[in-house]
Amino acid sequence: MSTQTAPWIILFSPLAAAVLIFLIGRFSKTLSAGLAILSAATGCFLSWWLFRQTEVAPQLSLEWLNFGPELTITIGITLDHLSKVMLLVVTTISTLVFIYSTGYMRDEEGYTRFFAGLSLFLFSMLGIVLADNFVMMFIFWELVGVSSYILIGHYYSKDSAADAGKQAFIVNRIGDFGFMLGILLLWSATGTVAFSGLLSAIPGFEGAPVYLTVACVLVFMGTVGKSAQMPLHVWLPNSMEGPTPVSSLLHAATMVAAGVYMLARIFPILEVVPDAREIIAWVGGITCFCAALMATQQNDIKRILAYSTISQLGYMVLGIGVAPTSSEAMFHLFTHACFKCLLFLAAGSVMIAMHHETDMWHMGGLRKKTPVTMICFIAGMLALSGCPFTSGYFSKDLIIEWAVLKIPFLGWLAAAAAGLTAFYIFREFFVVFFGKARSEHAEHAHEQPVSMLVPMLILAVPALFAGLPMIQEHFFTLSHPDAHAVPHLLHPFLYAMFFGGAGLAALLYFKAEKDPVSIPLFANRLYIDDVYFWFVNKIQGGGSIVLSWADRWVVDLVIVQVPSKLTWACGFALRFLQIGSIQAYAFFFGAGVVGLLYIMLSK
Amino acid sequence: MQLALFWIFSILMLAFALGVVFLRNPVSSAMSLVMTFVALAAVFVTLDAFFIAVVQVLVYAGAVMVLFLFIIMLLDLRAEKHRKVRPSAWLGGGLVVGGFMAAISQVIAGWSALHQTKPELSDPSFNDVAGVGFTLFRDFNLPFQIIGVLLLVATVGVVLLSRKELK
Amino acid sequence: MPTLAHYLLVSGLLFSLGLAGVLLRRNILIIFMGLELMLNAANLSLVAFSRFNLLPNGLPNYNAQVLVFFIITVAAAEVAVGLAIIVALFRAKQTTHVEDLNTLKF
Amino acid sequence: MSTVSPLLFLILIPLVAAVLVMLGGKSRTVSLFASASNLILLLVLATKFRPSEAGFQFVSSFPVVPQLGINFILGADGLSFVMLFLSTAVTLAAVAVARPPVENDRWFYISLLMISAGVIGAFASVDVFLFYMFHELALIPTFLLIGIWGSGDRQAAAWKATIYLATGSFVLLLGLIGLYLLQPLGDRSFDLRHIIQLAETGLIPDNPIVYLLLLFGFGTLVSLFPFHTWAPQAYASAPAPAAMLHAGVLKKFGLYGLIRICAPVFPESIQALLPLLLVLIVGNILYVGYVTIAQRKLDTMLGYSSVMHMGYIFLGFAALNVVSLTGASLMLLSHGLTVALLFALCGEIRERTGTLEFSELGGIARATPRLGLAFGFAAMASVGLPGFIGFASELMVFFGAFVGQPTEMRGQTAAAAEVFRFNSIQIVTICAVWGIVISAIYMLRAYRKIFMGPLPERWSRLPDLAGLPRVAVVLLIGVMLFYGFFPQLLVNLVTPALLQP
Amino acid sequence: MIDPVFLEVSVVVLGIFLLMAEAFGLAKEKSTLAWWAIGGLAAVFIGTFFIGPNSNSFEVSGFYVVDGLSLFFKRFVLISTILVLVMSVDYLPIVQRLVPAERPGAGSGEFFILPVFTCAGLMWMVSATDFIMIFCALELVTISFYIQVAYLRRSMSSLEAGTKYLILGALSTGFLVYGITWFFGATGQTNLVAIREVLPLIPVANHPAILFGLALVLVALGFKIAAVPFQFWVPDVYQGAPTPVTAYLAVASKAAGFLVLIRVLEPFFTVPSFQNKLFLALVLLALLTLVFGNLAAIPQTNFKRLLGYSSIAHAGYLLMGLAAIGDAFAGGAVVFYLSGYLLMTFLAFLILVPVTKASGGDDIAHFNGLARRSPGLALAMLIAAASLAGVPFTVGFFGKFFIFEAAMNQGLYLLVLAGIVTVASGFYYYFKVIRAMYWQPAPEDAGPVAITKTSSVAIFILAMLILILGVYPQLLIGMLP
Repeated sequence: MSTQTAPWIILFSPLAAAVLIFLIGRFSKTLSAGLAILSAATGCFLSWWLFRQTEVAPQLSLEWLNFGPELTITIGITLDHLSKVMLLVVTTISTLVFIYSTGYMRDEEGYTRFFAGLSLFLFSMLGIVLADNFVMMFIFWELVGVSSYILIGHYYSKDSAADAGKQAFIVNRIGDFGFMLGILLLWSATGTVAFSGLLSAIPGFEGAPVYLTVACVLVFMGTVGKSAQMPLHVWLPNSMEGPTPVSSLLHAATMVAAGVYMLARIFPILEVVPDAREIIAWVGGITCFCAALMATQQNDIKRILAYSTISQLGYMVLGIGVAPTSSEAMFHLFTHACFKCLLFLAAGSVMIAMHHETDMWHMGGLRKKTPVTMICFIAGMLALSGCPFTSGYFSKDLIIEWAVLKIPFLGWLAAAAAGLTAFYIFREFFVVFFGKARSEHAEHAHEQPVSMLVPMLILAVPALFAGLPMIQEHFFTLSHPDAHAVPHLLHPFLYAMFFGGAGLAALLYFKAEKDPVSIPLFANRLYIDDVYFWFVNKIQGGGSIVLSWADRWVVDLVIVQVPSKLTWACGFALRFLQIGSIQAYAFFFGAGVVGLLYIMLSK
Repeated sequence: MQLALFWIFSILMLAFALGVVFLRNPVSSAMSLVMTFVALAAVFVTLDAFFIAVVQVLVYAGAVMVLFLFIIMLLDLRAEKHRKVRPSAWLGGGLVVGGFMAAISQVIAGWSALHQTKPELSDPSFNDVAGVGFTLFRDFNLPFQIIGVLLLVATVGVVLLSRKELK
Repeated sequence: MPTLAHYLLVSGLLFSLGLAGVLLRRNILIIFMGLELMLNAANLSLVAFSRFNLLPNGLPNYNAQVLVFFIITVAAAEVAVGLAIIVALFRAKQTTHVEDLNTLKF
Repeated sequence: MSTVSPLLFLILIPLVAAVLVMLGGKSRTVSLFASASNLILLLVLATKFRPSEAGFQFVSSFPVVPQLGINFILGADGLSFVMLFLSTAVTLAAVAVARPPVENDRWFYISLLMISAGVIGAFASVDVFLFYMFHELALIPTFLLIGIWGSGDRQAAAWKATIYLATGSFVLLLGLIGLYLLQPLGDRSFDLRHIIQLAETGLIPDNPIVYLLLLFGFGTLVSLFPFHTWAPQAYASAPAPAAMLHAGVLKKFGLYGLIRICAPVFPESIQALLPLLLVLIVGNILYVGYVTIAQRKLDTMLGYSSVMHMGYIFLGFAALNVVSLTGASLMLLSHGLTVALLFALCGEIRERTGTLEFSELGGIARATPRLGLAFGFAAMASVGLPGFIGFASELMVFFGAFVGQPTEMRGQTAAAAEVFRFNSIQIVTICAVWGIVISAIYMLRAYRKIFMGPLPERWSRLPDLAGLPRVAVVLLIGVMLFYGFFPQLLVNLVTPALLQP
Repeated sequence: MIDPVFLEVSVVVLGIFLLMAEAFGLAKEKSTLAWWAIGGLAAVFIGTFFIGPNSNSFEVSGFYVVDGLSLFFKRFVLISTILVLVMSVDYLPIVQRLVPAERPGAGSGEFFILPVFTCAGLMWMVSATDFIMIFCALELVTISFYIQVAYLRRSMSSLEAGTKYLILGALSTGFLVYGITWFFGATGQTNLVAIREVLPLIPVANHPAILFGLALVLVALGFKIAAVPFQFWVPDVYQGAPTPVTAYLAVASKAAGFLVLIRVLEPFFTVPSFQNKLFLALVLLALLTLVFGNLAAIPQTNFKRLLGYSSIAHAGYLLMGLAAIGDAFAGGAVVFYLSGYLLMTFLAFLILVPVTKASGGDDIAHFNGLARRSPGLALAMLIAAASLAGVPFTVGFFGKFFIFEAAMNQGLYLLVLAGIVTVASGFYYYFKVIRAMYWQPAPEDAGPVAITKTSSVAIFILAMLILILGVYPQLLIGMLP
């Protein structure tokens, strides 16, 4: 095993697994699950092994397209600290989720299809992580999109799931539109798409700030789509239609983080363009706050977590925008992956217990029925809400500190969002686990099998402790702002926010029978979905119908109908000259003679 | 003298031609046509084309006209009833004929060589029957044969076409 | 002395009259007579041309007169065939009016 | 030169098969056998092909009208090989997918074989005139196929397409005559090699009118906006094999011609008239794209989508550099395979349900999972998902088009970076990139409406994809995936042909 | 070696022999006459290949030329006549039904004999180089056609067609004669060879007279070749005449007319002052003919009438080639087009005859479902229609191509532009027949179409020739003079 071959094995073993499951998976459920887990575990093991290697051999790359110096696109590997850490996150969490899935999906239809999809996803995600150039990243970016589409639409017979998958794909495509243009712009300026080449070429481009800013913002559009930033965030809550492991793995822990990872990957370029970073910061900050607001009024346990994810991704993007290195955002990505994945797994566990009921107002009192799940949920909850000394506390506060320093408004906004975070997650906690059982299912809920609990318990550990300095320093080299520069009020404010949020939630929802608060603006997601719905149906749909009509009745009319009908009519009219009367013929004949004579005799 | 003769016969000819075109009774038209042919034969004479003049009278006035009259009688054609005169036809016909005449006059008027008088023949006593005959049988032998075939075909055709329908 | 122009003019008038007969009359027989007039007009011009443009030997160009001879023959044949058709037509339809011949059109 | 080119057999096999069918051979067996052996023959030839050598190989020449420089010249270079592969593969798939009609199946297969012979002949011709003639061989079979065995408003569609295409190809013929007459007197020929050689030495004046004739002639055949209205209707009405062959292969003729003939001969005119072409391309991609979104039936939607995708290829042609032209050429293949697959599946659906209205269908993936899977592959290939050849070619077109035409390539973009102003072709490229969103919208919507959602009772007992059609579908998907993973194989084949024809 | 004059003489002798045979009842079956005629004409056709090189021993040099062109057209005419006779055999039942007869079969023998005389006339016509000769041969042809068109005396449409052809034909004869007169007056010549020689020497004052004569001759020949506006007889006569006669008119008469036109116009193309006027006139005629023929054909529903309009349309293309005569290849293009036109038109008519007999009419609708009734016949018709429309791999395509090539080379862009519309229309109306045959269902209880062996052999040969020449036109081009 060498550092040269290991990444390739990591990358392609899930693909091999996916293909094998596709081909022979239908013979045995166990076999498919086993193949998937085996491939993920191999990746996990090799990732840890790679992480331990300090010396990295130069990486191979395969030629995918080659037009000489003009344009050469390779499939190659970047193996630096960033990708190693990301590999760890992805493979480890994947392995856990895969194991969890064997339990979660045990009674579901499309078992093999599900594992094939998961493996395909893993392959795609690893491709993004390992990509050494923009095009390769784009390729896997798209593949991640399609695997997400497949997995969200797992229950394709359900209208909502089918719609959600479609929406996810299309919204991602809109992001990819910008991404592709960004790649084109960067390439046309530098003649290369390789990250290494770009990094060496960009400093020479400082003279064209606008161009580069536009390019970077366009690339960032890819992040906006994939990491569900405002205004392209709408797909993520809907994607909760997929099976919960999918939500956990793709739509919380890894795939949505790909956008942030990509920004981290091109961070050296972003450093050259402060304007772009400012835009990124604003998008992240606003997303982080607004998504938190929306989360406060959701009733679906997974949707709350989904908005929470959006909000947390907002933090990461904000981190990219304000922090001096990419490590801070990556640190939050890392911790978030652990605790959000955990939270989703716990939610999944609750759902299984509740027979796929997701409205939390039908739950209640589950603390006794599913105690292990509750413990895990608490671990995740604390980390998410930034309870001091949990992982989330370290990573989130670091970003907020930098934000306050760089763009104070966004910093304070993010800090306020932290309070909202505490509020909505505690709200969910209390409603689900406390109070009386509010439905039949809730009364007969029961704890889940070991295959689901073990991964949760394993994840609970990093969720709580991954942020501790002695652990984090193994993974990240973080830069902390000068302690004096940070406003003194900030930390007390953050503590206040945490306790305030949690306390308020306890006050309102501990033993609440139904929601005592109703803010339609938040419940309806700031009406953004409605605006989109209106736009897609009325503007785009209407517009395209008008165009379709125009194609049939204007273009076709002008280009085809009118000339052909005109020709026909001319023919129809002309044949009336052929009137059948000899005298008329003789007259025309004579007229022809006179006409010809006129032509011949005129000067 | 020649001019006078020319004008007399020409005007006669044209007048009868007018009669052909405008008389309502087919028999009158046919009679006018005979007179036109005869007048034309006279004009031929003023051009020293005696043989042609004779042929004109024999063939046209003799044979063709008999045929015409015979058919008119056979079909028992009467004068046209007062069918409505179609102004459009008359206008159109008039325009075409007028245009044609204008074209001819333009050509004639613009062609100065036409205004010479008749040149004298080198041998006024030359027998034009011999001239035509020699030319016809020596130089124009092949067309003459063709005309023969043509007459044969016409004969066959007439026989075929006038076969009586047996009821 | 009449000039060539005179003859040609008369011939042109005769031709035009024939044409007018074709264009204006509705009886096929009369139309046929008009056609004969046109042929005769051509004959007149031909003979006039032959008489006015003498050959180098000082005699009329008899080629033209031979052509006149042919025209007369052809006209006779044409009249024979034509009248036969007209008779056949009359027998079938009891008419010699062109207006009644309009089943084939458009 | 005097030896007979093996390519001749590629043309003769379908023709002989057609004659055999006419004389009473078993139509389906004979057709299948002929198209399969054609594909095998082509693959054998491909092993003999030497991609490293520039120019045409397997050349044979036979004078047809030597006075006018028309010769029966067969030959193939990398690009033609790609197109020949497309033709034979799609033919085989089409014959395999075809359901023999109840009545007159003989003529059905004869028509298919004639179209096949026509396209193969066209792509194997080195003589431009012959190239044109072979293309027209498909005219009458298409007319018959749509008119007799089509569905919906088939007669109107067949009429329209036939007259439209006949008119377009007549304009094209005038363009080719123009091209011929532009050559110096006494040295005129329809031999493509001769024409390009003359163009390189500057002996053919770069005449914009002839270029326009060719553009609109070829353009009509490829459904260039606004001369596209024949296509959706015709493809919607055509029986699946006919639509496969026509949309998949025959339609590519026009673009192949543009790339082959116009690109080397009329670079200046293309440059000068670029704005016009670009406007039409935007029409093809955005306008037709949105029209596609509005469609409520799978067949018309596919028809429009195939019109829309032509816009990308035109874009690749308009940019006129090696990357974009290669992309365009590869897209000929990728779109051909994709659209053939889509129409095949569309036919399979129609065969089962008798309707293609979105509103009447739904959820049938549950009843026919294999069909659903295959359509999923096809839809993804169509929206340009990586892994399929379509993505690679789209990518090349975008990259190639974005730097614009070769003259302004490197230096000007650097300058553009300074002042940051997009040139026209870049703006159109941006529109084209937006096209991938549009195609995702309509393709996924179609998939959603037909295969996803609850399964109505009446569709619950549909038979799944099986037998020969299944093999054909797998074959097509396999080819698309293979070249999607290894596009460089095709690039190596095609680029020499574009650089030095 | 055979003296060329004997070609026509033997045809005439053949005709007279047949007349005698008919009169004396030598042939029991009337169709025997047709076989004799076909045999005789075939012998003459073979004889055309044994023409001695300098065999103008007869005193005919001024009127009669035997060059490659005329020889080619003599063969053309002979083949046409043979095909017409083949068709006539198939058509005989209709003739016998529609001709009044005192005893069975009487009056139908001449239906096979008249074409032989017409053939002789046409053969003279294509060799004629003197206006007098042209006039005589032309009249022989015309008068025999009067008789043939009006042959079916029980059929009103045949009589009506005959009358129309008679009146308008005589009118055009009148113009022809008057035109010749003026020619003669202005040049003193009737011989085209002589005219070509004296033309450059003629004083400018005579030019209007020559142009006047030229215009009238053009009118008369335009009548023969169906050029607009002298085409009015065409659809009516084509529809009304017996089908073989229509085919004969459409092909042989038109071809001979074109050849005469080429011969007559040729001297004038060498003199610039005439050339421009003539060019203008030809372009205008071609334009009108193209547009009228093609457009007016679009709404037609009767196939024979459609072929009439199509004949006008093809005259338009041919005139276009004539207008482009300056191009080195244009003459060849016209001749090639005519030859292709012979093949495809005869093919269409040969199929029309049995179909008319079987379905009782000659509308396009009578072709409905032919593909199911008689697939072979339908395929042949498909080939004919494709060729008439100009689909590649048929001879019609090459014909159009050569014409348009020449026209573009000569810069006749107006005509080329009109060509776009007309070619498209052509596709439309020819494909209507294909549609009827293949798309429409056959009428109930309609069996296969009965057809004589000879006709089917002729159909097969013509269809094959159309395809072969569509693939390898050099075969014919090599034979062109």
